Amino acid sequence: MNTALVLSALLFLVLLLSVWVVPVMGYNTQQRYQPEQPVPFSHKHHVAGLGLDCRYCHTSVETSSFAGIPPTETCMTCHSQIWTHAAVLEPVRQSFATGVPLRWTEVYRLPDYVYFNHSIHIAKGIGCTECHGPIGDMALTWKWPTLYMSWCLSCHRDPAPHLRPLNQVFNPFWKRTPDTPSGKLLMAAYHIHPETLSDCGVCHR
Amino acid sequence: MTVLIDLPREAPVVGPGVTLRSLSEEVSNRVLLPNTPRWWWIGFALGMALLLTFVVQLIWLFINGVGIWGINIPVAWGFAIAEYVWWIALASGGTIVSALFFLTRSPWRSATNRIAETMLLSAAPCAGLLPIMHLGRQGLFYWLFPYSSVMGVWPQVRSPLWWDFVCLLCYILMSIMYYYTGLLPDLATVRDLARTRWKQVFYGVLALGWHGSARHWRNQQTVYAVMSAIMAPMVISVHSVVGLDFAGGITPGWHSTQFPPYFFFGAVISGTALIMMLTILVRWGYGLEDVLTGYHLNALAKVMLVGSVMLGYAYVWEAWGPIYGSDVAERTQFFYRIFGFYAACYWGKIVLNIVIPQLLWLPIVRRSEVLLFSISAGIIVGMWLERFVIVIPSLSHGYMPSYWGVFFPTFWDWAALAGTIGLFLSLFFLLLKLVPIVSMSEVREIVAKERSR
Amino acid sequence: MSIAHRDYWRSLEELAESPGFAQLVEREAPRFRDMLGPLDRRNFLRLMAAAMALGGLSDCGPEAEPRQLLPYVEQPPGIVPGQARYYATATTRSGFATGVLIEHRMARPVKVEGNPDHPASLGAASAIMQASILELYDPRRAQTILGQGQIDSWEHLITALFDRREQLLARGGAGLRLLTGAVTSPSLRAQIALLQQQFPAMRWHQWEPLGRGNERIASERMLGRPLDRRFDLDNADIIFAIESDLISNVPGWLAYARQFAAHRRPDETGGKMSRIYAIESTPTLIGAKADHRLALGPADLAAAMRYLAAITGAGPQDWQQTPVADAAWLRAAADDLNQHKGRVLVHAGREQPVEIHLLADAINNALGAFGQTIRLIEPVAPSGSTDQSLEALVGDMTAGRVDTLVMLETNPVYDAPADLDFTAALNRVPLSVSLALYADETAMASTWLVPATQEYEAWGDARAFDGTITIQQPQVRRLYNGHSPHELLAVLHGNTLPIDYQLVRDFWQNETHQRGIGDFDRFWHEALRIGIVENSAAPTVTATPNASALTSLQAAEKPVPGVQLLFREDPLVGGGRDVNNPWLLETPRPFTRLTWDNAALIAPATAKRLGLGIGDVLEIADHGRKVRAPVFVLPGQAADCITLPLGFGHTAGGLGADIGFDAYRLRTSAAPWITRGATLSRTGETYRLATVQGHDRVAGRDLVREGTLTEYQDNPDFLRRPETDQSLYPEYKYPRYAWAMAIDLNSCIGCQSCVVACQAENNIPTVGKDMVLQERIMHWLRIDRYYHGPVDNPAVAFEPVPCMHCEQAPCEVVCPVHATVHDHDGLNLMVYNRCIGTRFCSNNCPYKVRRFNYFGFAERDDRPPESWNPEVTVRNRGVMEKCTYCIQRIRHAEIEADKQDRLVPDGAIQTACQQSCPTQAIIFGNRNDRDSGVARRKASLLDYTLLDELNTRPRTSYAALIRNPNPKIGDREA
Amino acid sequence: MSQIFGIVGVFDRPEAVTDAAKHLRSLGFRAMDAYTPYPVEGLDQLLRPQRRMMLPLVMFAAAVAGAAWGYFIQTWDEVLNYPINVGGRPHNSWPAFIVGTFEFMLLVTIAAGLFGFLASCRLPRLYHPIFNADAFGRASVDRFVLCVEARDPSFEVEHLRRIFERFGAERVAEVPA
Repeated sequence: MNTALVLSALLFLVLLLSVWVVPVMGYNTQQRYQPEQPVPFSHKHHVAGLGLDCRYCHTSVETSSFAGIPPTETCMTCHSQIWTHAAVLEPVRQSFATGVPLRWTEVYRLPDYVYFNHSIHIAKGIGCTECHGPIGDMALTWKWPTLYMSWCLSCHRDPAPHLRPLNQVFNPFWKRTPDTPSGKLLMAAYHIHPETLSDCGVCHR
Repeated sequence: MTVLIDLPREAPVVGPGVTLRSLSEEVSNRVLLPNTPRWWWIGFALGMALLLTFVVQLIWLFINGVGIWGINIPVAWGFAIAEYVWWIALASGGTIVSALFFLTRSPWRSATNRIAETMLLSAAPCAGLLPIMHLGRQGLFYWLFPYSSVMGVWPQVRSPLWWDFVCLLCYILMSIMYYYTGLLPDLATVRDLARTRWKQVFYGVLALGWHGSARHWRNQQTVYAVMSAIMAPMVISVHSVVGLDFAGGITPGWHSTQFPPYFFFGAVISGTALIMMLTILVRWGYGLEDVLTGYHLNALAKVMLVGSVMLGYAYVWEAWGPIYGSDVAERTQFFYRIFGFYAACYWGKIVLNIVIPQLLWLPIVRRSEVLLFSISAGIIVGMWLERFVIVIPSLSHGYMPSYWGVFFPTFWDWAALAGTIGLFLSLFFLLLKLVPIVSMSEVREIVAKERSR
Repeated sequence: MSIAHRDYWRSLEELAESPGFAQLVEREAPRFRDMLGPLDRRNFLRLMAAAMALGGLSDCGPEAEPRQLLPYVEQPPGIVPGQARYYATATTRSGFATGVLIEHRMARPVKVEGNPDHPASLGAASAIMQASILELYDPRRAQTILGQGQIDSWEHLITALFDRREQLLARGGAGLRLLTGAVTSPSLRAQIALLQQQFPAMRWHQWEPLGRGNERIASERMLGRPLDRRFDLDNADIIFAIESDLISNVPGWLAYARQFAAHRRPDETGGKMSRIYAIESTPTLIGAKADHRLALGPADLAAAMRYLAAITGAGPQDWQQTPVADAAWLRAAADDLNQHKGRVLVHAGREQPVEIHLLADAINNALGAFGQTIRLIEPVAPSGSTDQSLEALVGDMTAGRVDTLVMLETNPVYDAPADLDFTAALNRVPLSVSLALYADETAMASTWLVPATQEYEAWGDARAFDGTITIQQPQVRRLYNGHSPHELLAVLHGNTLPIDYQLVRDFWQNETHQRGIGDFDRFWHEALRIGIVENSAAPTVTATPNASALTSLQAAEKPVPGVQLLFREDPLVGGGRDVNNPWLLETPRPFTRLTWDNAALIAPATAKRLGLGIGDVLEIADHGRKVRAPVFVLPGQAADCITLPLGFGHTAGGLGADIGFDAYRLRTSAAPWITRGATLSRTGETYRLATVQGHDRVAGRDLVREGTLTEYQDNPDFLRRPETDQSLYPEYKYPRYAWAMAIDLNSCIGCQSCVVACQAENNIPTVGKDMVLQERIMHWLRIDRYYHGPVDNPAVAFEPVPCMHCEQAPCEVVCPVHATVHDHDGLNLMVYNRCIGTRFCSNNCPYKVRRFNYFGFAERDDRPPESWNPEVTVRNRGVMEKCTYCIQRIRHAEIEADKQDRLVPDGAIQTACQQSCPTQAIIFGNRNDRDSGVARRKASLLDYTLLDELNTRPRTSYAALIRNPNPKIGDREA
Repeated sequence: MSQIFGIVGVFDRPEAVTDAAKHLRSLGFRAMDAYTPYPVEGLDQLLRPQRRMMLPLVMFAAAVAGAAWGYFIQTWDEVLNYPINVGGRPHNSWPAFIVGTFEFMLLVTIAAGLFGFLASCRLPRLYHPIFNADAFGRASVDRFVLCVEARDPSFEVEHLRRIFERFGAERVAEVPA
């Protein structure tokens, strides 16, 4: 075979790989990132097991940009009664006794120039699991999406498939059923203007 | 350096004593023989010294950012851009000589085109680096490439800057390919004349096994012709687009439809001027008086003269527009340009680019290497001033009187200028040592013709 | 920040000692630390990236090192993370309170807004008020108690004071002196009264370097007793301003400015406009707005006033005989005044001599202004008798009759009259305690320095210009363990553990008890919530003006040849009180556009005569006291008058030390506002003054459209240009919102409040003098000042210039990476994180509203991280930035509205500049909404856009400047 | 005798080579090639009359492809993928796309030219038996070499040697394979 042609073909291949393959490699996407936490808190146990509602701990998710990390006292409302001597909960009791906050490690980290607002997503029928993945089944919280801008855009350009009835937003096990209203309908009902959602200023200020 | 070259009416393109062998050996030996002339070492050392300042300047720039330069608001573009335009003009000069005059089948071009292209390849990197250096966040320049990033955002292709980026990129790549296509047979010659092992290997690899068979020649000729036919419009487009960088803006002093040709004229004159200087240098340094004859210098001088006249035409329009037009901002801008803080630069460019080159009407001037060399040098300075006048005064006197301001170059501005010059010299002298500086295969044809006459 | 990189370039030895160096290390250390941190592969790559200055690369790609989240242990009720909360309090200047609301983010104060319920603010906030938030965080504030210059403790101070107290009690307080500024705080006054009881022989002195003494004396002579005035500009058809600070400095000027502007908008008043006459020696804001203005030296000014008094029948008729300059002008003005009896106001600035104030009052009286445009109230800050003056104190100190001096937040060593030589006197006082915010001159010279609490750190109370009381509540735990004046006084009372909360609350408990308000808790919480004590405004009193007051005037003094020095307050540093505030130092002065310095202001003619140019350093000597000052040639300045702005040239304190020259050194107690016979000598040196305006005139461009009221009434669209906005491009539709801004040139008084408000809201860094000189100032909003007409008395136009948010924006088209683009509301977005810094957008912006981070200005800025506004990105090096119409506020409002499925109502979004503007010159809103404020403004025939010939379709438009000249006076500029 | 690649005749004038080649073709020789220091007019047509030049066509095709690619990239960017309102300009601002299109076209054309040229010359190929001809060293300087390869059916050393000498070859040599 002709050397010149082979060389040019190789050149092309390298370019394609560097653009389309390298960025989606796990090292770059950091998906399944699962840091150590002071307390091995399990959403699986609390949500799937006990059936707690997200808002029981993440109180400001409907009202504020920030969903809210529960204060120690929230943990203690139950754990002053049950598992009062469990070793894993020692840090919680410590914190409550000493008044020193727990130090959780952030799993979903957005850059400082990205302004994400939980409340509006909730209000427009975006379920928690749309971004947090199978959070209800996570023994230890791990990062589900790539959090790439292209990932955000995929939904901001075409929200319809990701919408659900408002009463299902906090249901981590929700599945679309034949009788759920179509995305188009919901979009109309929520007065969502998809064309405006990919404006840069929606997230970057 | 001979003071006055005797130039008979129908001067030969090559000197009488030149044979195929003498030509090949004379040229190849510059590359092959171990002994390097002192003037080369001096030139190369100078280049490296300046290159060092460039490196220092780059490091300081990366540590502190573009704030180290004198630029500000309103004058957000300074030396970096002016010099970018300057370098790209010099570079395009190379292509003009080698491609444009190949199409016109001008015999004198054969001997000088390698110098022209070598000059082009040494100047292009300077032109390429400056716009990147001048970015606020240099590391992100790759966002200009049209590739699908994880951000899902692409370049904004309406921007003249993007056009410019694409042009520059294509231009450099294309120039390298064009250069190489022409160089291949000569590399083969050097390979065959090489005596030491590593040189045989080195040039053997570069020559890709060229063996001058009839078919090789035919393909090479065809491709080279077509390439030239492409490079000619390319070089015109490159400099027109550089012109659009400014004409595309609405800033008074920039927003002018004549910029594309204006800038091209600039490229012609400044490029030729630099080739002239280098030709004289090589001619003298390598003693190639009978290959690079007075005939060549004479031809280059005429091109320079034409360029100067065309440029003068552009200057007239540059002045006529604002004066005749009704735009207050344009007019204040122009009068600021010729009488204001930077007036000296304006008049400097007029004298160096238009007035002095008129001397070239006189044959006697065209035959004196000294005069040609100094006029060319003057033109190159003059062109630098022209770029400066286009970029800086225009910005400093914009639409908003409340935001008129001036730009003072800092030490680091000058360091950038010296540095790019250093880069150019180092590259040029390096290539001078590595590649045959005259296109042997083409000159052979001429020698053959001369002989058959 | 500024200091730091000013020192940066000095010689290394000097560098090592300089405080700047410490800050430098402080600032740079973190960078190096994370470089030296554990170099795992990723960090190493990022480090290399940094080393190669591939700035921004580290922003994208793999995550940076993990961040920690710290929840509360017990969440305080009502605090919702991510939402803002507002708390009311007040800031005071020379005693007078202005109500503010402080915005808190995650329990951190980040922004000051005016309190709409407070009479002195009405929602507006001056530049100084806006900047006070930075004072709160200023790391250069005094932080430790110094005893004899050694670091010492609060306990030691208390013991020291107690020992002294024993002796004092023994001698009934003889030798104990208290020095304060003007005090309006009821609780503090009560404490002082209590102290007076304990120590009968104690004496309380008050010293305000920029006090309104002349005004007070005048009203004593005119009205029998010292009374404060409140002005009712709604009734004033004619305002005659004698170098008046009515809309720039008088207590309550924000409120007056609003009233003032309300009568200068012909569109909204139905074609009526007040008319302003101004005569002044040095330009004032009201002078700039005046329809007729004369620049007169003090002597001419006095003559003019006598002439005016005579014509208006306020003074002896023979005064008409003495010839005056501009007689015709004055006569016309006088006729105008006479025709509007009862609806005029003559107002003289505090710097005017008693004589002028008397004349002004006489004219007011003759024209029936009292009771109409002037209301009288009992003084809000009564200043004691003459033996409570500073002179008396200094006298006693030098005589050795003072052994204990307590100074509360006053700085006499710096600002006392030069002839008193306070410093020498202070050295003779064995025990002097200075409660000070900064380690200023006085604090360093006294035996004890006690760091004071900033106003947002402690409990207190204060009264506004109309007597309204505000109870100040702390906004944050004390940052630098300061102490409030209440606490220090309480120590003298014998209280060893004073707590400001207790002191203030107890005072009000028993106050309400006496006032017979039953439910104290309700009262207390309500007062704190709304920020004022309800109906605590002082009642108006009546006093019959003494018509014969003028007879006491001696003959007019002859004008003396030679230059005279006028001492005036610098408009932004409050006589030195605020000189440590980088925002205020970097804010351009309205007329000179000068930053980071003060300069001797000289009229062009005088400058020519003396052969002086801008930047020439002048040595001014008076009674053997010398000052070297750079010259600034100021159009509109009266001939032979040199204005010396007070408040600069500190030798100690914070950032302000060593900036500018100290004009107090020439100021005497005898003549606090003017000196004659000073000698000037050129030093031959020159000094670089950092001004920010390139050119003073519009240079033929159509930037300021101006006309007269009559023209407007005759032909309402006389300023309109034939519509030119055709375009090749298909129109973009903005169906939902079309955010737009309207700026009224008639209302803008050039006070610079909006500039600082914008800086505070949008995390705009200060750059320092050297960068201003390099024309790299970062303000997103600037107020251009244009002159036209004769240079010795030009007409002035103030033009605020934010981003125009052009619909066909030139900047966007030239950006190669989509870093600045439009959104569907028509906002011109600037996406910092996409910007690679080509700067073409700035080159292509005809309005030059874009700013570039040539260095990492924000990271050099040495304010603590928590003081930034978390809703706005802090820009890093190498990115472009510009006005965003406060997009963070827009998005917040839009999100809240979307949650309720409704459109954002008009007025729900106020940009920072709009909110702070005292005159409502700036209005922002949805252009699509027909009856929104902005749509109505834009409907006006006066509405125009800048450089519309470029067809950029700006969203920001301007209302043309309309003046209301007196037809009998030839128009100053044709 | 051992394997040989062919036999070369070394001439000092281009005309000689041309004549020799013409004669050899008339004798029916096909497997031959000429190596010259500079292109000799018509030599290639003489040696391979039937061969046609594809390169210009290739480059033209490349130009069309390049232009299409260039314009598509820009349309994809501004119109299809992420249409943004940039300064009120229409999404498909085709006049602004022309420059990019033009440059892409030229780049692809030239690249196609270079690679096509190398391909059609069977380059890079660092070894070729003709290099073994000791006289070949001057073929790239000042001599004109004609080589008849051994694979030609009617290849016969002595016969060819005589023909070369008749046409004035200054040297005739065998080229080892």
